[in-house]
Amino acid sequence: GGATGPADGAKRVDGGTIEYAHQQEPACVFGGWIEQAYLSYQVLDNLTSLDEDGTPVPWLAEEWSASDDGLTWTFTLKEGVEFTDGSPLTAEAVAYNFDHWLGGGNSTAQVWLDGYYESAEAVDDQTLVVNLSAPYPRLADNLTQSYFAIQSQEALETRTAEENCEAPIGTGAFVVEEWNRGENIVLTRNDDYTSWPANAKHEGPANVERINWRFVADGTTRTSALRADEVDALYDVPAIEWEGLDTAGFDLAKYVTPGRPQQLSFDTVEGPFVDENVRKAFAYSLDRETLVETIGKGVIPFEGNGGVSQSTPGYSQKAADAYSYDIDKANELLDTAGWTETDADGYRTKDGETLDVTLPYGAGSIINAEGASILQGVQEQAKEAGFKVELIPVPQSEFFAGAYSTPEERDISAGYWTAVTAGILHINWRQNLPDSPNYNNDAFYNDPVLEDLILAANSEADLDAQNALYAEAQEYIADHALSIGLYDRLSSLAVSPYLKDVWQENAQGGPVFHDAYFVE
Amino acid sequence: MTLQQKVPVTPPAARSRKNVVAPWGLGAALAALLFFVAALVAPQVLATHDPYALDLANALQAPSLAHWFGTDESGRDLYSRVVWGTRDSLLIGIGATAVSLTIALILGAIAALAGKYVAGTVNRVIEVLFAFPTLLLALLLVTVIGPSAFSQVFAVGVGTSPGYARMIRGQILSAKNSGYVEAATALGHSRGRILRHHVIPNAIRPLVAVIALSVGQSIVWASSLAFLGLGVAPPSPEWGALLDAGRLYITQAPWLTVIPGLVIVTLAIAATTIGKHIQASLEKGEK
Amino acid sequence: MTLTSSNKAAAAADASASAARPASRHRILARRIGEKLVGALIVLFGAATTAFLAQAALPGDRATVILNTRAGQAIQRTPEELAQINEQYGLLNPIVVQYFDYMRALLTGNLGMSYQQYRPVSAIILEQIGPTLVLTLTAIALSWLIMVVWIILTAGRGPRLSSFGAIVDTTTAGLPHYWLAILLLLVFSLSLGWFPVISGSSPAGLLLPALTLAIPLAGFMSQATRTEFEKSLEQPFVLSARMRGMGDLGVRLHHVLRHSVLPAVTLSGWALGATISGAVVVETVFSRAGIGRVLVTAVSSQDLPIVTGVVVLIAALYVVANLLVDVVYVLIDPRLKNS
Amino acid sequence: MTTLVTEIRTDAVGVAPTGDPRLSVHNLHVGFTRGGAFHEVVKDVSFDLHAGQCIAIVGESGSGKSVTARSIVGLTGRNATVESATISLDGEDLTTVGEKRWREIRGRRIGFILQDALVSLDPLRPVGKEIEEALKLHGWGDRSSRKRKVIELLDSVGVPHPELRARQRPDELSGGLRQRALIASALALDPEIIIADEPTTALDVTVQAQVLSLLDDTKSRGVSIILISHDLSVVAHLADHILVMKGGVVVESGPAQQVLTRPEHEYTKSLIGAVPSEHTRGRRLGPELDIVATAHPTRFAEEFADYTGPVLEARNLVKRFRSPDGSVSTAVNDVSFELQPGTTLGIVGESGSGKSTTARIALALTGADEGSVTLLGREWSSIRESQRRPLRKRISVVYQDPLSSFDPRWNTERILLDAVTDEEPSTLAEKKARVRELLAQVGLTDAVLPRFPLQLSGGQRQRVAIARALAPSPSVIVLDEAVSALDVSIQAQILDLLVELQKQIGLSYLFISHDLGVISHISDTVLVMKDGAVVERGTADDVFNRPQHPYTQQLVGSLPTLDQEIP
Ligand SMILES: Nc1ncnc2c1ncn2[C@@H]1O[C@H](COP(=O)(O)OP(=O)(O)OP(=O)(O)O)[C@@H](O)[C@H]1O
Ligand SMILES: Nc1ncnc2c1ncn2[C@@H]1O[C@H](COP(=O)(O)OP(=O)(O)OP(=O)(O)O)[C@@H](O)[C@H]1O
Ligand SMILES: [Mg+2]
Ligand SMILES: [Mg+2]
Repeated sequence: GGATGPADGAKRVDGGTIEYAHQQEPACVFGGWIEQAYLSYQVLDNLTSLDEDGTPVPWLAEEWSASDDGLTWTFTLKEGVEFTDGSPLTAEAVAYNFDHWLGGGNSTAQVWLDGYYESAEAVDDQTLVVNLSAPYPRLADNLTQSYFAIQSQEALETRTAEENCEAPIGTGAFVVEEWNRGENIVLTRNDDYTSWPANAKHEGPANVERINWRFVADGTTRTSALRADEVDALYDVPAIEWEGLDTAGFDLAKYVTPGRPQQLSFDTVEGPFVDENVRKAFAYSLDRETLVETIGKGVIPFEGNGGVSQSTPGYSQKAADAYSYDIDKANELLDTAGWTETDADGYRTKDGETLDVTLPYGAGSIINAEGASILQGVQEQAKEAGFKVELIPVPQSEFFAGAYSTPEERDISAGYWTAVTAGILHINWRQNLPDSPNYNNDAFYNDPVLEDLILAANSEADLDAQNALYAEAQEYIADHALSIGLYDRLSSLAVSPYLKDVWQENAQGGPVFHDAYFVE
Repeated sequence: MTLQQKVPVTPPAARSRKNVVAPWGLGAALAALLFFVAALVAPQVLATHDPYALDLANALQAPSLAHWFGTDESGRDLYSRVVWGTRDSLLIGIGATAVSLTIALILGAIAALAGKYVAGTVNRVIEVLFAFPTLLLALLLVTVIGPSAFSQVFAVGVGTSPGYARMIRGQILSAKNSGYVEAATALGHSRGRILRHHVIPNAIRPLVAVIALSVGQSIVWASSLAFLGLGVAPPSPEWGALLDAGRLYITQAPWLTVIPGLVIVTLAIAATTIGKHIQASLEKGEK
Repeated sequence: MTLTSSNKAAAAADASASAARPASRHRILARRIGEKLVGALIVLFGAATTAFLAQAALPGDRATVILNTRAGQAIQRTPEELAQINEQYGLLNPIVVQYFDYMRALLTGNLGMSYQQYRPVSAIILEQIGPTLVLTLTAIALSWLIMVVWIILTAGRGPRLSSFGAIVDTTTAGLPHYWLAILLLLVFSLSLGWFPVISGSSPAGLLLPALTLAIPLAGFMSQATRTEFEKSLEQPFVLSARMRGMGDLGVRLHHVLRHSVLPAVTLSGWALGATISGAVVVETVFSRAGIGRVLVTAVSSQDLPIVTGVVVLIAALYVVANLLVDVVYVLIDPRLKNS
Repeated sequence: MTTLVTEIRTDAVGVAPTGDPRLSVHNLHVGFTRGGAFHEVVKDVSFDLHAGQCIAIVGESGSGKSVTARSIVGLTGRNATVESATISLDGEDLTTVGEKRWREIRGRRIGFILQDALVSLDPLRPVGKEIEEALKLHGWGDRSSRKRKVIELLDSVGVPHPELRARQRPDELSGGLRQRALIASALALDPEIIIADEPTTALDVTVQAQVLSLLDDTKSRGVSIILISHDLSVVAHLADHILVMKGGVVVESGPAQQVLTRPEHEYTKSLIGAVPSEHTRGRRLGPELDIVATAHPTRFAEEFADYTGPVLEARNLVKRFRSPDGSVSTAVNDVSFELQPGTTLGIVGESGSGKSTTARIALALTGADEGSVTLLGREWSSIRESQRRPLRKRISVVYQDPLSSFDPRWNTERILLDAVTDEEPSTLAEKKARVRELLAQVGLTDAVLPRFPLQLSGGQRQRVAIARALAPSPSVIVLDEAVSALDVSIQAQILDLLVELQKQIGLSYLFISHDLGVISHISDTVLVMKDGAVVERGTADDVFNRPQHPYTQQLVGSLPTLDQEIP
């Protein structure tokens, strides 16, 4: 099936319902997971929005500035904005949201602000002051992520957790009409919408009346439904379907999420990877690029950088190019590291112990089917150098229950973390110390040098200087082979040619339906 | 001259014509089984390629002379993977059957032979477990012990056991109440001897057929778990895992899904057919 | 020779026999219903306990799971974070206390609150059970239709057709749901476009999922029915109907069918459970809402209240289905009323 | 209460039927293809049936009686081949008619009454429906007139309360009522021919008499009857003409009187001679047996050598059973008996009268609620099973259905070895020798040793069962319906064997049967049971010739006999 597209200058129709097929169904509309961010973007607005070029532009905040010491931020809010429960958007309400996030209302917002945030106060109805304990010049950039979306204070205070989970009250373009668990969420237009971001493609309430946000876990089913005209747009185009959809005339959009790419972090405190040479040998043993290109069908981009993805400001190409396939080097390094013997199956051994490394991964949640194929390729390639990689697909529940979270349990950890700045490095590489634990440090790598580098970058006000510092941190990670990149995480969309102006917001690549309209 | 003559009066035609398996059906089933056993014992002989070797240049090839079942997204030869996967799949099926029948035997025997209260309680336990759909029970167990080949074996084994426990209980009870047990009692044989010589052997005999049936069914259940992502770890070529992995490519490379499914179905049907045949011939010996 | 005297004697004996019946029949019935209800309660209680125990045995810290699932992350959690959750759901209480709390709540019909959705489990289940029941009941009805037609057409029609029929039975009975679902989807939705790809809860989308469940079930029931059917076909009362001038189809429909469906009726009670097993898979493949998908999600996110709720519900369905089966059984074979 | 006339009809003798036959069967050959091979089971059968005539076909099980009958209505079976036959009904050749025409003939022109009434009526439907079905199939009347007709029919075959009965299912009716309902459905459309295949097999003797007289009435209305039975005495008073079949062949055919009184064929003679009755007591039913029986000396045999009292003695046995609704029924009510050494005690009574329960108590397989049993003068019923076990070798049992009493996995040799006393003889070789000896005693050869129960014929199985019972050299054998499932001639052989064994080794039998003929043939003393109680006891001669209790009188009176001396 699938239409080749409408005639040029086709007539625009008002209203209508967008049938949208999304992959995963989160537990709540608002929360700390990207799947929730995609949904809350439709319903809630943020203070700032990220523009195409990576600069924050006004949204609920008309303007903002930081004090010279970088510790005090002042946001001026748009006037006349109302939450969909009728309560007005005030500085006080926004301040309440900040405290709400930090108090457990949003775990992701919390890790970003932790260590920097002091307090938020309303100076008057329209003016909000945020006090920081250390300078954080990219605060406005970070506030573009939907984890920092603003909800009605009244709703947060008076409604039940269930209500706020299922249908949070924001100022957004849509409101949650109903949620049929396991099937769909129906979002209806907020006819009184006034607070579109500065980078919106049109002004005024949404063009379409309704979004039927359906949950269709299977990629093939989503694609086929699009071809059969059962849906107008879908999220996460399987790589294998990309070309076909393109030829059939569908509009495809691909967004490489900034932040941490899909990468492998080595366990630096326990097991063979404590030895830097072994880490490097592993990196050299892989032909990551060919692997990703083949399985990703040229759609999934290869990513050599273990720190941040290529779409992240301050990305270091040098770090990305640090290792390429070189089996001789790999063998040499392993010999140096003392893994000189080889057993009957071709695996290296040292003192009778096999070079056995464990690679657990969140199957179906963190790593999708294509990612799993790539990991199998990694396993097979590393075998050539004599690594025995044990792949352990961990189901979501076990993974979330903290299985394989300790150095004893794993040697390599795979995963990503979306962000809008290289500030993600701070979350991933801050030291894990007894009095300030950092369980997000997957390499268990406690290095004050690296941490200081990142902290300096975080607080550096000059953009170029900051990027240089971030790049330095990435190169540090590459030099010590703490983590190597595999591929970039994508947010991709396929849209019917009869649906126009669907775009991907620039913070996380989620679909924006506010501007979308149908043509005949 | 009778009060009531008890000549067996069923017309000859009613001497039941059992559902016999057509001979060619049985032949095909045996041939399939032979192949699978060969693949279990000596996969290297049957396989044409290394089941794990990547061949990135030849990814997603349709079935051809070079690759009988085609290749997957990494260029691995599907036929060879199916052959090598036989071991995992079959062992899971056999293992699950062993677990299932062991549990079923213990529960069934207690429910049939123990004292009134113990038997009653165990019988209730069987009933409760039987109220769980097989997959649900298996799902619960896999979550508890984490997905692996072992947990598949265990979960499927436990999941399918209540049905067999019921069956075994019935079997033992009917042996226990049979004429030959009464005859042995009348001959003055001891309880233990009767149990050993008559009840247990006669109750266990039909299990031969059940084993075959159960191996086939267990593989299907295990692959269902694999399909839900709760199976053995890839890149193991276990059939359920193959099928699950192929699903992403179903429109472009349907063979990746259809062929492993076909293999599972073939084995299940072959096992069932053979099981039925054994059952039929056992019954023929008894009726 | 006179018939009268002995007739009278026989009549008297018959009359006394039938007069004795109704009273004792009611007593038997009351007793049997009582036994069934007690049995049903035990099954429910056992199922609830098993579900609780299974979940209690789940690995990992439950508070961590709850937090991580909410956030979509797999990390360790700080003690403060955990304390809050533990407090809220009473996760640190001794297991016995948790069990009694759970059972007490269950008795009042309260299945608890979902960890992930912040909603009462009963609401979630009520919302999802509808589509699943529609699916499974349609599937069972379809399987009966397929089975009856297939049996009437092929059973007892000479060795060749019969054994062909039997082979088809075995084959279809062995088809795994997921595979059949994928094939049906591939052929009828993706290639031919006759049915929607995403079934949702539309009536048009019901057929393929229902067929997926119905075909193996029909095969399974046919196996049992076929044996009975062919046995019944050769029973003297069938011959006797033929001797009265009844034709083949008449005999099959009026006499033989009724006798041969009893095993299939038994299977139908069990089939409700089996189709729910299948629904777990089918709902996923056809993107249908329903209890199966809720269950898979809940199991993978360790949402204990939902899992136990679903288990109790399925056990309840099983109990109800089996009570129904008992009723249908007696309707089909009234002899069982007295036995 | 009058008794059924039992003499052989004389009116048919020499009366040659005149006119064209209604039904004419010539050179009927029927065969079946089984497992690829062709077996001819009916060979060249011919007869003519005239209006108002009754032809009886008699013969042993498997002789082809039913197949012959079924061929007449074209329902021989799927894999049957009917060859070179002329079957014509009032001149219409039935061998060539199509299925549609057959359906018109069946039920309307030819009514068929099948063997067993319980299974010949659909057990799930009310009998009224079954009768109505016959009417409906042939387009008779409308709904309400059919309903009326059903009641009329039931009434005409002597069913009391026909309105009530029409609504009941077969399992709610007694055997006699069922059989009558079945007859009513066959008579529904007034067919000119009735084929009755063993119409009385499942009936108690009194009911059997009623059914036969019902058929007699029908015949006198001009209906032609083909009556099939394995029992000569049943057909004796109804048949005008008798065909005797053996192995698919009619070995003798002639007017009833002639066949019954002056049988020509050996087989007919043996068939008549094999029927046990009061008159045959103390005489062999078949040819002389060539067996030598010896009781094997065992420790126990010696221990009891001096004992001379009754071998088995029951005093005031009572057994109650609780039915599902909680009510209690008394299966055995105050039963006492003594079994003297070397004699046979027969227990006779209707189904459900408590015979088997009494036997099980005697065997101590069931405990009595009251009363006690002594075996060879020792306490038997009141002791623990473990104490009883050694004594069990003194008492054996043979059941009606030997097949179910054999472990299907064991061959004859193993079955018998298992029964041979453990302590002596001790070596396997000795035991095997003893097994052979036992086989010889029951007239079997070693050829049966490797065979499994299923591979034995009915008679062989019962002999093996007797051999097993003999194995421990018991003093008493309890035989519960031990010959009831057997054909007359095989029954005769087994009865002869039992008598011979008793003669040679002085066994005592507790012989249970519902068959008066058998009981009167073999018993020295007889108990008659009804509803759990003993209504009459005495010597066989007294009980059968001078019954005191009305029930016994009714039984003895209803007994159809050939009533003659065998030449
Ligand atoms: N449908 C059939 N297929 C194969 N053999 C058959 C079939 N029906 C009858 N026979 C065989 O034909 C022979 C005659 O059977 P028939 O039923 O006529 O015996 P019968 O004289 O009526 O015996 P009984 O007294 O036991 O009813 C038997 O050997 C029987 O096994
Ligand atoms: N185990 C039992 N439980 C309940 N009732 C029983 C049991 N055994 C026998 N009865 C009842 O006791 C009565 C006598 O049965 P029994 O078997 O002794 O009769 P029978 O004279 O041998 O009859 P038949 O000729 O049919 O074998 C019957 O009403 C029977 O239903
Ligand atoms: Mg017959
Ligand atoms: Mg009896």
